[in-house]
Amino acid sequence: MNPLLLWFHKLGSPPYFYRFAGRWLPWLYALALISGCAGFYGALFTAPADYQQGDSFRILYVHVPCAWMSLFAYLFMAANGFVALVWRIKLSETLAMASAPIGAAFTFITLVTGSLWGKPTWGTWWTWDARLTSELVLLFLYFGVIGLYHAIEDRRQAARAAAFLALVGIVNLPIVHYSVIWWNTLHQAQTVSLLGPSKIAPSMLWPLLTLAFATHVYFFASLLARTRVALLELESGKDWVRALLPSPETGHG
Amino acid sequence: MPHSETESLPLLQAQSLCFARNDEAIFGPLDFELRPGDVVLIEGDNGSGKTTLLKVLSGLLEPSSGNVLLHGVPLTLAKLSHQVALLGHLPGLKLELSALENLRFATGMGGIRPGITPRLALASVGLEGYGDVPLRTLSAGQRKRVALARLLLVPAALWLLDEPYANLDREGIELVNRLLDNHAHRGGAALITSHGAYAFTSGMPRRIALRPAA
Amino acid sequence: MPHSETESLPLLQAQSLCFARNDEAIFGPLDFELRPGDVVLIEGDNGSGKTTLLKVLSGLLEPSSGNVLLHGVPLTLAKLSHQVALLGHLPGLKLELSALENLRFATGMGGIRPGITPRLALASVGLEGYGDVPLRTLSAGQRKRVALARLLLVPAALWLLDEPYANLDREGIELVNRLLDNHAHRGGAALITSHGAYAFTSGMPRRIALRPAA
Amino acid sequence: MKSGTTTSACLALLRRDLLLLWRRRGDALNPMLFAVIVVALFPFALGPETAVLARIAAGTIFVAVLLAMLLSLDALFRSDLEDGSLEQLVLSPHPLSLLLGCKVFVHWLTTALPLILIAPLLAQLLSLPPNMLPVLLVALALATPLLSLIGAVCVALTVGMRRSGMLLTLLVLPLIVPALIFGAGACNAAQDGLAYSAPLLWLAAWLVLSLVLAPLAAAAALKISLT
Amino acid sequence: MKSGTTTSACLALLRRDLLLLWRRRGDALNPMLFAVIVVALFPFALGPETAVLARIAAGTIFVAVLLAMLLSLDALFRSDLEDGSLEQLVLSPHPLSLLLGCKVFVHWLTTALPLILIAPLLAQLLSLPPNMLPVLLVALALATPLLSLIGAVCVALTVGMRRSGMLLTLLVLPLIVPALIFGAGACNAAQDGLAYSAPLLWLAAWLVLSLVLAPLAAAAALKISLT
Amino acid sequence: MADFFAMHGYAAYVWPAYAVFAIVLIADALTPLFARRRVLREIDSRQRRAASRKPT
Ligand code: HEM
Ligand SMILES: Nc1ncnc2c1ncn2[C@@H]1O[C@H](COP(=O)(O)OP(=O)(O)OP(=O)(O)O)[C@@H](O)[C@H]1O
Ligand SMILES: Nc1ncnc2c1ncn2[C@@H]1O[C@H](COP(=O)(O)OP(=O)(O)OP(=O)(O)O)[C@@H](O)[C@H]1O
Ligand SMILES: [Mg+2]
Ligand SMILES: [Mg+2]
Repeated sequence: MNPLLLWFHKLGSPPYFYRFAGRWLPWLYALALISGCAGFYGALFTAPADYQQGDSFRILYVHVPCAWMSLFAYLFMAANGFVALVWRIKLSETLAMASAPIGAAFTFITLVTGSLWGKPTWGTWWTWDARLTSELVLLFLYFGVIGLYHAIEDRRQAARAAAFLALVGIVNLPIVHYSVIWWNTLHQAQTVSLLGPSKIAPSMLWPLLTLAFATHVYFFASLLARTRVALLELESGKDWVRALLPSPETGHG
Repeated sequence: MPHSETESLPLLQAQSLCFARNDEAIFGPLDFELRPGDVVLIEGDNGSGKTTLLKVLSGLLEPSSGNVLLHGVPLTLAKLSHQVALLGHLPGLKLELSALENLRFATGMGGIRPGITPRLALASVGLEGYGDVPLRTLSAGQRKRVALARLLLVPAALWLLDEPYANLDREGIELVNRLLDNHAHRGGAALITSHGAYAFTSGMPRRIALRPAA
Repeated sequence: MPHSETESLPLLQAQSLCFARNDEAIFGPLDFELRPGDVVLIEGDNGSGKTTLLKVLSGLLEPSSGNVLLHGVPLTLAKLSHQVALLGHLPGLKLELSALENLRFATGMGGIRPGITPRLALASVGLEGYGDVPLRTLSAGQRKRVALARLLLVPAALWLLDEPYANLDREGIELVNRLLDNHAHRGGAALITSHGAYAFTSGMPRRIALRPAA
Repeated sequence: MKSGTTTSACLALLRRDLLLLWRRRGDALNPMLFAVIVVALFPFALGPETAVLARIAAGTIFVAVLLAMLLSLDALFRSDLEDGSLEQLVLSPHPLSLLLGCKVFVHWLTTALPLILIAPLLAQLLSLPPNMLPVLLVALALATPLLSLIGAVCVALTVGMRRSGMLLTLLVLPLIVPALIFGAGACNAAQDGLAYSAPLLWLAAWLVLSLVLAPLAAAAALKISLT
Repeated sequence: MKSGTTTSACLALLRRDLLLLWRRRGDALNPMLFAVIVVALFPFALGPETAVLARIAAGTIFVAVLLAMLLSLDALFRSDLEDGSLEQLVLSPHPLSLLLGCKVFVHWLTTALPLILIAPLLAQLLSLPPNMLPVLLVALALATPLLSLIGAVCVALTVGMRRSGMLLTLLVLPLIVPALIFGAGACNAAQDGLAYSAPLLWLAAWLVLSLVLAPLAAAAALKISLT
Repeated sequence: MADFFAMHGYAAYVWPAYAVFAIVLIADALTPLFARRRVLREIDSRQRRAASRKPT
């Protein structure tokens, strides 16, 4: 077997992953914190105010990274869900279910910051525009996955059912992303592009990219932390978990 | 009936079968096999995992380790075997329909053995004259008998019966024993559970004892 | 305990009690009485009306003719007696709550006998250590034991138990018999049903046979 | 052998029902979600014009809240019936009407209160004029206990039946239409700048009456339908 | 011993489900009643102005029909689960997706069809302009099977739980919003005198897709949630 | 500095947006910590239950 495959195979074993995640967690949190601070410095102090929107445009630096993350987290969840359903890998189930609440958090931030931005620019907190609506639907989908996961008693069965739902709901992602193209809406069309030229000044762009990086790193940090806990719970009967605990004080044998 | 070829292979094999719920072991590694003509009693106290074992053997629950082989073929979730009749705590009968309507539905779904009709089957479990009233108005024991009539009608080589004696009176218990004998003579096999509190009329030839795995 | 005054009157009297559903007689005219210390077994085949009789005696169903007297007072729909504990097919326990929470609720509703606590009652039905897990995760027999613990806790002079032995293993059956003995010695009375298929450990002193009225 | 006092019985019942709710807290959110969803469907169905939405906002929120409560009513006694607890309640030595009153109170606390709390959000979704929000909230606070109380009587009547969900709706609705007319009427009056206190006072008077009579009626109905 | 053919199994299932429905024909009327009641509440909640009602008529009817179907969805497999029939269905020797397809068909036939049949009455209650009725009916005829199919997948996922009523609503709604937007959108376009065939064609295309995929997905989901 | 906090009149929109971002993510970061403590406590009590049951 090639070494990379072998490593993936090893990573799939809960105790190995638990230790692996434990080693990486502090570094990921630190990296997210540092790049986040740098990004916010740029967002609040170096980026010039927009000539049309004034300082309200600074909401962009929380809105857009979170919006991207809301989609990315769903994609990640669905991909892991697919692996979990097809190959029945316990770790993938756990990863998929751990990404759901984080994704929901980012979706929630997107909706709130979008509303906060909409009031000064469009004059309303909320309209039933296609992008806003599909993002709300995304939040409901996350809630559905989380709710289904918690409503079923057997943890593995619950994970599989919720993963299935996540896969069905993936049709919503293209709608969120392309809604600004397919329907003419109030919402901003695509302005930032990683491949082509962006329609935004570099001094405004770098804090955005830095923050996008920071939120991605944060996502993985939070994911690993949640996965660790979930693995503990799932494998609570196994020896490697017992070995982690201070030996039980009923120690007569 | 073509059970001459199956004589060589065991109908059902359990190979170091374990089941755990959320990582708590319910029953330990079990190894046994059933050949045509075998009737085996699974005994165990309350909570020892009898119901769970039958669900695993029918394919409704997945074992946490070990295998179930039917005619030598591993039982998987995707391909359940259809030679198995499971009679659980829940009989799978519609209370709004009459006994005959329920049985006709069962034969429509699962086919019918030659030489028997729903009405005959009902008579042979002692429910003559109760065929046309809604099941809702029958008592617990009478409903159980309707479920037994279904076993008579629908062809299946392996019977998995969860506490078939519960709710039945003495005569009903004898009826179950008679049905099991006939099934064994026809070349079928059966696995039944009980906690051994009943006054059986005939001793069971083989027993498997379930004990808490912890 | 003030059962000296009740000694003279029978706890429960049935006077030519009949029950019919839609004019179809379920059980015929019954006459019997229970005095403190009596334990009576109601026997009958499947569908003979045992469950129905207990519901009538507790006041949940109205007899079509005849009377039920409790301490000499006729039982009416408007004024149910509260000296009666009924344990039916449905135990009245919440599956989401733990055994202890269920028992604490029962004592909050019905009061508690002196000198016993929910935890003690649970231990004496053999469920030590199961007090804090949700009832949903207990097996059929274990749930039945929780219902028995409730009988121990809540004061009631008359116990009406519908198939108390069902779902229990041998040890559980002995437990029920022990509970009944104690209750009788304390001056209580009990009426229990069964179709007689169990291997009892001790014979019941008195029996009432129900036969189909038709 | 002494049996517990009625107070302790009521407290035990309240505690158990709240505990059960906490155990199933996922389910407890459901009426809220349902109301949000119903309200959110309207912009899809009607198109996003603010003027249209604002015109129907108060009425739609009222209907959504009533429907959400109505659907949760069905569960008021159902689980107690299914596991035999209801039989035990009826056989217990305490006034049944008081015990049922406790159950109704828990129902209101756990379905109506959250609905009232999120009503401002619902109002935002349908662009209700902000100055009308207080009227809407008062109207809801008066109408929802009414629904719980009247609903309990109807549930008690239908409790013996399997699958009575929609029959229940049918029974409750005629009784609750007046509450809707007065409640939503007050909101509409406020929107048109008219006086709105009269319908609210009517609602209040009716609520007081129900508080006294409904538990008694529910107890009687329950005894009828169980035996 | 020969086991029955798949065709005969499907026929047996259809016959049994229809027979059951006939035995419980009171219940079968319930979705219809619910839709009528929701629609009838609106004039009370909004006041009786015809112009307002006509503007919201198509959308409200659409929402009411979807809600009525949604609430009846919960019962699709529930009774089969409770009495153990569902286990027997899964263990039967026939393709599960086909059997589930039959159940979905019965569901549509017995809840959606009556709803479509009384839609003209509902339209009358809300004074929908008569020339819009055909568009509404076609839109309903396309959207309701979609809901039955997609709903079946979600019900199959939630079937293992007790009391999943509103969680189900939460799962189904995001998936059904597009059907609502297109269906009600066609009606609104017709009301404004615009072209309305495009959204209807979208609905039709989506329906065809679901007809093929949904039974398979439902079978897979059911196996996940039963085992 | 006050100028900076005023955001040219957009303070009421900008700062809440940043605050929501911070609060939600901090809450998200804390949940695994609490969950971990709860799970460890549960495992401990389960083991104790098993240990107390075995001798009987
Ligand atoms: C509640 C209201 C809002 C929601 C739910 C929302 C949602 C979203 C989503 C989901 C994205 C990511 C789309 C993708 O990458 O495919 C996005 C991006 C964006 N949003 Fe919003 N938004 C809202 C309000 C606003 C407002 C008011 C503005 C500014 C006037 C705005 C400006 C932007 C910009 C500039 C982008 C980046 C576009 C790009 O380069 O791809 N959003 N929004
Ligand atoms: N849904 C469930 N979730 C968690 N644990 C369960 C569940 N169902 C059963 N158990 C546990 O699994 C064990 C085996 O249960 P099972 O129902 O198989 O026992 P049984 O042998 O059939 O008992 P009985 O004789 O009482 O019917 C029991 O200890 C029970 O506590
Ligand atoms: N809801 C009902 N409607 C009509 N008839 C009923 C109903 N419930 C029971 N019966 C009939 O009443 C008779 C007595 O029923 P009951 O349940 O009391 O019997 P049982 O002695 O408890 O039987 P088992 O031993 O099977 O539990 C039965 O013949 C049954 O057919
Ligand atoms: Mg069992
Ligand atoms: Mg009985």
